[in-house]
Amino acid sequence: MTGARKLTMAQAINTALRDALTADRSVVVFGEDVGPLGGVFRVTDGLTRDFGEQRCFDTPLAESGIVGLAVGMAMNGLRPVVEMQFDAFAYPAFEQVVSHVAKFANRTRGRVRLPLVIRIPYAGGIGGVEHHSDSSEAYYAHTPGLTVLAPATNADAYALLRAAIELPDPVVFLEPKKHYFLAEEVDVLAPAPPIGRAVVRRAGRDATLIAYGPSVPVALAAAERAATDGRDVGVVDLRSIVPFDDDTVCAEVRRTGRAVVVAEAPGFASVASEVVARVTERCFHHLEAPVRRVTGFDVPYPPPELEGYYLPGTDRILDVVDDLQWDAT
Amino acid sequence: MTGARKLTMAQAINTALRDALTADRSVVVFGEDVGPLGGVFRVTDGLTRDFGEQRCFDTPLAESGIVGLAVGMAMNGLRPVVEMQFDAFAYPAFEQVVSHVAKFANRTRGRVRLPLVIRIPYAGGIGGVEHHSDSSEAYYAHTPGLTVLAPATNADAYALLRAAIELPDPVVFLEPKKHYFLAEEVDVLAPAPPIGRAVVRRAGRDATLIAYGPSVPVALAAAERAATDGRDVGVVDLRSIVPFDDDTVCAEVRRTGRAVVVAEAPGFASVASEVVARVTERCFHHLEAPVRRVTGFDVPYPPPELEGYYLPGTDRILDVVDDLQWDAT
Amino acid sequence: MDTATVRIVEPDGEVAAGAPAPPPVAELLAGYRAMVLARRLNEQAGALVRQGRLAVYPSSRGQEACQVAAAAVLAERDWLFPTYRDTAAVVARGVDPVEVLTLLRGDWHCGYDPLAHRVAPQATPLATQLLHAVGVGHAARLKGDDDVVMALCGDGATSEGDFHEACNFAAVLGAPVVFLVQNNKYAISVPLARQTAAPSLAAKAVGYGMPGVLVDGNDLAALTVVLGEAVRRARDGGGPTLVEADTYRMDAHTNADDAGRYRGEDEVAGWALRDPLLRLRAHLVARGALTEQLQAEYAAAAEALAARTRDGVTRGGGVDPEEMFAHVYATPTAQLAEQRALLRTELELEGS
Amino acid sequence: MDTATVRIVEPDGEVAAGAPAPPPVAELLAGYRAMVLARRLNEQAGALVRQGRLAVYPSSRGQEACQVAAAAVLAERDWLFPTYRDTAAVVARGVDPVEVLTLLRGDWHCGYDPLAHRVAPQATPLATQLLHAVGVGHAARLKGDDDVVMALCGDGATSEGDFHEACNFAAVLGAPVVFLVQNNKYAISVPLARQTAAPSLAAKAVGYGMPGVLVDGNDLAALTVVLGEAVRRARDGGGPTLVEADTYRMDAHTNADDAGRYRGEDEVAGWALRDPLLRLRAHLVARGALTEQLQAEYAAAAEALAARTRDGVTRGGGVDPEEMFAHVYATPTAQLAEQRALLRTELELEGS
Ligand SMILES: Cc1ncc(C[n+]2csc(CCOP(=O)(O)OP(=O)(O)O)c2C)c(N)n1
Ligand SMILES: Cc1ncc(C[n+]2csc(CCOP(=O)(O)OP(=O)(O)O)c2C)c(N)n1
Ligand SMILES: [Mg+2]
Ligand SMILES: [Mg+2]
Repeated sequence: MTGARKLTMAQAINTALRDALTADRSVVVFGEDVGPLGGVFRVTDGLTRDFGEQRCFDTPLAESGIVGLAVGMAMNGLRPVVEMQFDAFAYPAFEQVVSHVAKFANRTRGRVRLPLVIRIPYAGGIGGVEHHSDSSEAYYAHTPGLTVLAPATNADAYALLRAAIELPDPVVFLEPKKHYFLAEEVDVLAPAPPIGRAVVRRAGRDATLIAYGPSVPVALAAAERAATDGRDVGVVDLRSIVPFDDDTVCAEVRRTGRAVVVAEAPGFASVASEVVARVTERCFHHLEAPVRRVTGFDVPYPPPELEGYYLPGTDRILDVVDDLQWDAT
Repeated sequence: MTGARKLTMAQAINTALRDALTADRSVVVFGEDVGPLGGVFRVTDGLTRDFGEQRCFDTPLAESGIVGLAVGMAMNGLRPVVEMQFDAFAYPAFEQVVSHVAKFANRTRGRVRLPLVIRIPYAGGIGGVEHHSDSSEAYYAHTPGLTVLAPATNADAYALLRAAIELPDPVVFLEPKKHYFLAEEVDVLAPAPPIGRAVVRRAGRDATLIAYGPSVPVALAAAERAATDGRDVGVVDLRSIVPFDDDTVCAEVRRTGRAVVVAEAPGFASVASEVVARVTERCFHHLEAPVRRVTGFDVPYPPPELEGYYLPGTDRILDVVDDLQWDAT
Repeated sequence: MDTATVRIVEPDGEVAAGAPAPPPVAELLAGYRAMVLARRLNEQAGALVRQGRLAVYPSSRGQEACQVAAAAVLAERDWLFPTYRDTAAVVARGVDPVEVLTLLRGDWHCGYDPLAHRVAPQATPLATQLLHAVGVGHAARLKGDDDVVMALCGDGATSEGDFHEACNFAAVLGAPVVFLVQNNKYAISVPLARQTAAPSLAAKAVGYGMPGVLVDGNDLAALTVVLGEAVRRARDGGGPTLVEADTYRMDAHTNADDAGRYRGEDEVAGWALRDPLLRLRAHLVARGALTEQLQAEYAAAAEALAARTRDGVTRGGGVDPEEMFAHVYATPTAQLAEQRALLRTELELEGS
Repeated sequence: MDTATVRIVEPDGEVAAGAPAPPPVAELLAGYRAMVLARRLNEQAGALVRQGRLAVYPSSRGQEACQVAAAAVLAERDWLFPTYRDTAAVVARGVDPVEVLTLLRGDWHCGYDPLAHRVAPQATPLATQLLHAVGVGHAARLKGDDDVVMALCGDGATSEGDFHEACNFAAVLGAPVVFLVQNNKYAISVPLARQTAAPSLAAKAVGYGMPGVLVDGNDLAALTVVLGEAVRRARDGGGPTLVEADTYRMDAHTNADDAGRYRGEDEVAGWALRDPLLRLRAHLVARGALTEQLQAEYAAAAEALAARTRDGVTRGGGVDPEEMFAHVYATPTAQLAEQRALLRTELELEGS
């Protein structure tokens, strides 16, 4: 039996929420406009209608309030799944996330674990005005105690969200918003990948692109183009930023000897920096060239008319791949 | 003529604030308990008495409010210098910092620059209870638009704070709180180092330790011990995290071929990751071993009785220096 | 605090019984004219969205009285702090509409000079700008200026922590700020009842120790009196005021919104009867002040504004990719210079 | 809202004219006993700080009536959300004082089991815990439980955005939460007048549409009645209440503070006359309820508590460096396992 159907990422996540609400009475969904409207991206479409106001509800407009409420509800036995409307609108909740969500289990010696999920539509490429396209993963990834997931496919969005809701620990779930309305095949009955496992999306002999979330399809497109130029470039999709899958990533890089990390966020002190640092520490003697980065520039996310120049694209990736000291070999 | 005297870091910063308040009518100081009390670390001691309530005042207890107020005051021609009482108590202001302080000049095409300074007593080593010892620099360093300074000496604390207040851009000024009550020679008339310049604190032939803020004296102590073991290890003090001084850092690393980054913050997606990544990218063919990190563990800052095990110490640094593949040479 | 709604002109144009004295008729005429322009601007911007010239437009149709009054009660040296929805207020303050719409066209985040106009950038992160407004006001006092700051936000924004902190800071500092909450009944899809259990938003003033006033937000006359009074008090050192304007968002939240999911046509139709333009027109026509000729003049001015807006937005500003790097720091860092050079090389390669 | 202060027992022990009926004498005796213990605990903890056994202690001396009443009005299934200053309330709720002081001894962040006692960890980041309290209360309702949550904070904390969001969420959700603000007049050095311009902190309730009550915070009888009533209302589905207790922090903020920099001895002396223990003792002695023998029993119980606390804290718990890694995730990540192994190796090398 298979549960395969064509779903957009918004639908895949909606299905995951439905299935979780059905499977577990303790799951509750709330946030801004997630009720009758179904969320500004329609990710929670129909949940209030189908599961009632108690299971899916609109809160007053206050993000610290939403996350703080989720902390308390998780303390008292529920499994809240909250939506931050856009990446930059999660910042008001930062103190709650860093000082409580991330630290509660540790603070209480594991006696109070917080099984909650903070869903954040993130990153750019949708022509959004300021504050609607931030890639904020570094803030969360740097904060011990959080699990940080960033699916790149609709199937992963479904499976990882189900797993995130079941996890006893808090999860920051980053949804690449430019994928929301792209349809892909999703098999909801397929075995779910464990949290913390990267996946090799494309095997390659010559170099490895390492990406996550919205950068994965870009990396795949670059690899495709590289192939037509006669270069066999692989792509690893991290899926989980924390925990990090050193084994999968390093196995690939050791094989190819060359790696480029691709991410939308500004590069400075970013997740991409971390990937470069840890891959270099672990694979140093296998490297033919320094591990390089193709990231957003170290500037605020630009206005819609300029985002095409900001976002890592296939050209920029291929330029850096070309620069990986091929002569030396 | 010299202005040299023995000052603690708290006194050096107090002197910088006094000198700035005296030199420029537009400088104002505010925050929690910075008035009559003189701040919980006495950094603003006597400022209200000597400059009046209008120039140094207590605000209501709200950090987003303090930073938001500073934004408005800077818009209207003043130069606010605000104090966040402790690192973790700056988190409520995160949205103001990321969405406004960092972005205002860019948003307005440089028409509204915000010459404000956010002083944050940060990092550990003082036996503080939870939330009083966070090393939060990565959050700011990752945010384009902020200048992020972390002095390690009392002389730098004075000079960099004066420069920060004069800068037309917003600065996050990180004060290593364990230094507050240590006295050192400070010459307030000495020429100030430009913002964005690292300094070689100790020349070394064999390896380079790269540190900033509270980790600089630890790195120096490790270098001293290494010397008695016959290894000539240098120390670079970044002073400025953003902008980053690639030239000074890379010149040292190219010379020694080996580097270790030392920082208190958890290592994952941190400033230390960035240093490893950029040094590796730039110095790859000069490296005899991968650039390594000695950082805080990826856990919440531990309680006082455990902080000694958490903080990077000379032993841990020397272990990693020993591990820099010396046989290969 | 007084919880009655201040109203001067009833929906049918009659003067309300026991109402305060209305502003002089010349002021009302100017206000009516400005509302006609504001309405036309809302319509034009909507059309530009449909034509794909603007990415998005949060309309203030139905709220034009608030938009116009907020700007009209200010002196030139005063400051306006608008939100994304307050395009019409910014234009009423005298900023070029094409510059204002730069944000929504996607060319740059803020297209006008905030300091030249004393109009802050239109704020997106809710309630955050209220604190900036307090800072500007407090700085003015420290410098010895008697400038006043008008700070706008919506009903939803009152739930944010920054709303609380801004009101409290203003009251404690005695800052010259008028907080104008346009209670248009919805925060996107969320109705007021899910936002607050308070008897009114104006009642929140009690908790800050400042005056709170509830005013009919579709009555330009009442708004002008209430806001004018609050501005005067602020200028005279009397500190901040919280004004709640009872109004309604006639359009969807933005073009991207589907208002049918959360409110009925009846409700919208009910509010159409309270339209701020119709009401003031009826009043001024009844008083014989608003002639056919004046109406024609206003309509022509509105068309001219619309045409100028349409042409300017359609023509576009042209963008420079390298501008991304130009303003982040007063002096670009070495890192940004390097990244800018990288982009320039890419563009040159593409161009060649 | 009613802005008069609720008081039952006057500072001299007399019953206030027109006061509500006091609680039964047995309850008052139990409350007095608990205050004697709380005071002794405050003193003992201070002594442990001076001996270097505790890193720091934020004393609630002078606030013991609030500490005791907050715990006393709760049923076992109810929840308490304390701050760093509410050690005595947590102990009054039945948690072992040595476990409570683990935080201040520096062994671990929270030494007791919050779920077993239904007492949240003592919160340090101001006002943040109020939202958790609302969440616990709302979850209880969703689950069909009638548990009530008592959420504590100080006067300073009312300025934080989270205070606002918590009150608003509670009122909109109708959550069963009692917010008890201990207005002890200072936030470290900052006096109330720099914190708010409102007539009272209880007045803030108006802006949330919930009942607000101002009560004499040094009058255990009045606190018991007011908080008991609020708990009952919450349990019966009547939603949240904001209670402001008018009290005073007799000691410095913590031992690290220098209160002489911001307040005079006169002020402190004035409040000594309103001491919560003296007052209730006078009242109960006058009523013939508090005998010499009972007083001796309470004193002995207080000494026993102090001795137990002293011994436990002095003995210490012993710490395990590897515990740093044990609780961060339910299943340690590979990264943490690696880092833990690194530390273990270091410790073994040192040990060898
Ligand atoms: C901090 C923050 N959270 C969420 C949003 C997303 N958002 C934009 S407008 C809006 C509704 C605002 O409602 P209201 O304050 O009533 O203003 P209105 O749009 O009705 O004028 C929301 C939730 C935002 N801009 N900022
Ligand atoms: C968010 C935050 N900011 C600052 C602090 C530092 N701080 C600790 S206690 C305190 C004063 C709190 O005053 P109040 O709320 O009146 O409580 P009290 O100490 O008087 O009981 C401050 C500023 C903190 N703990 N959390
Ligand atoms: Mg609204
Ligand atoms: Mg207090």
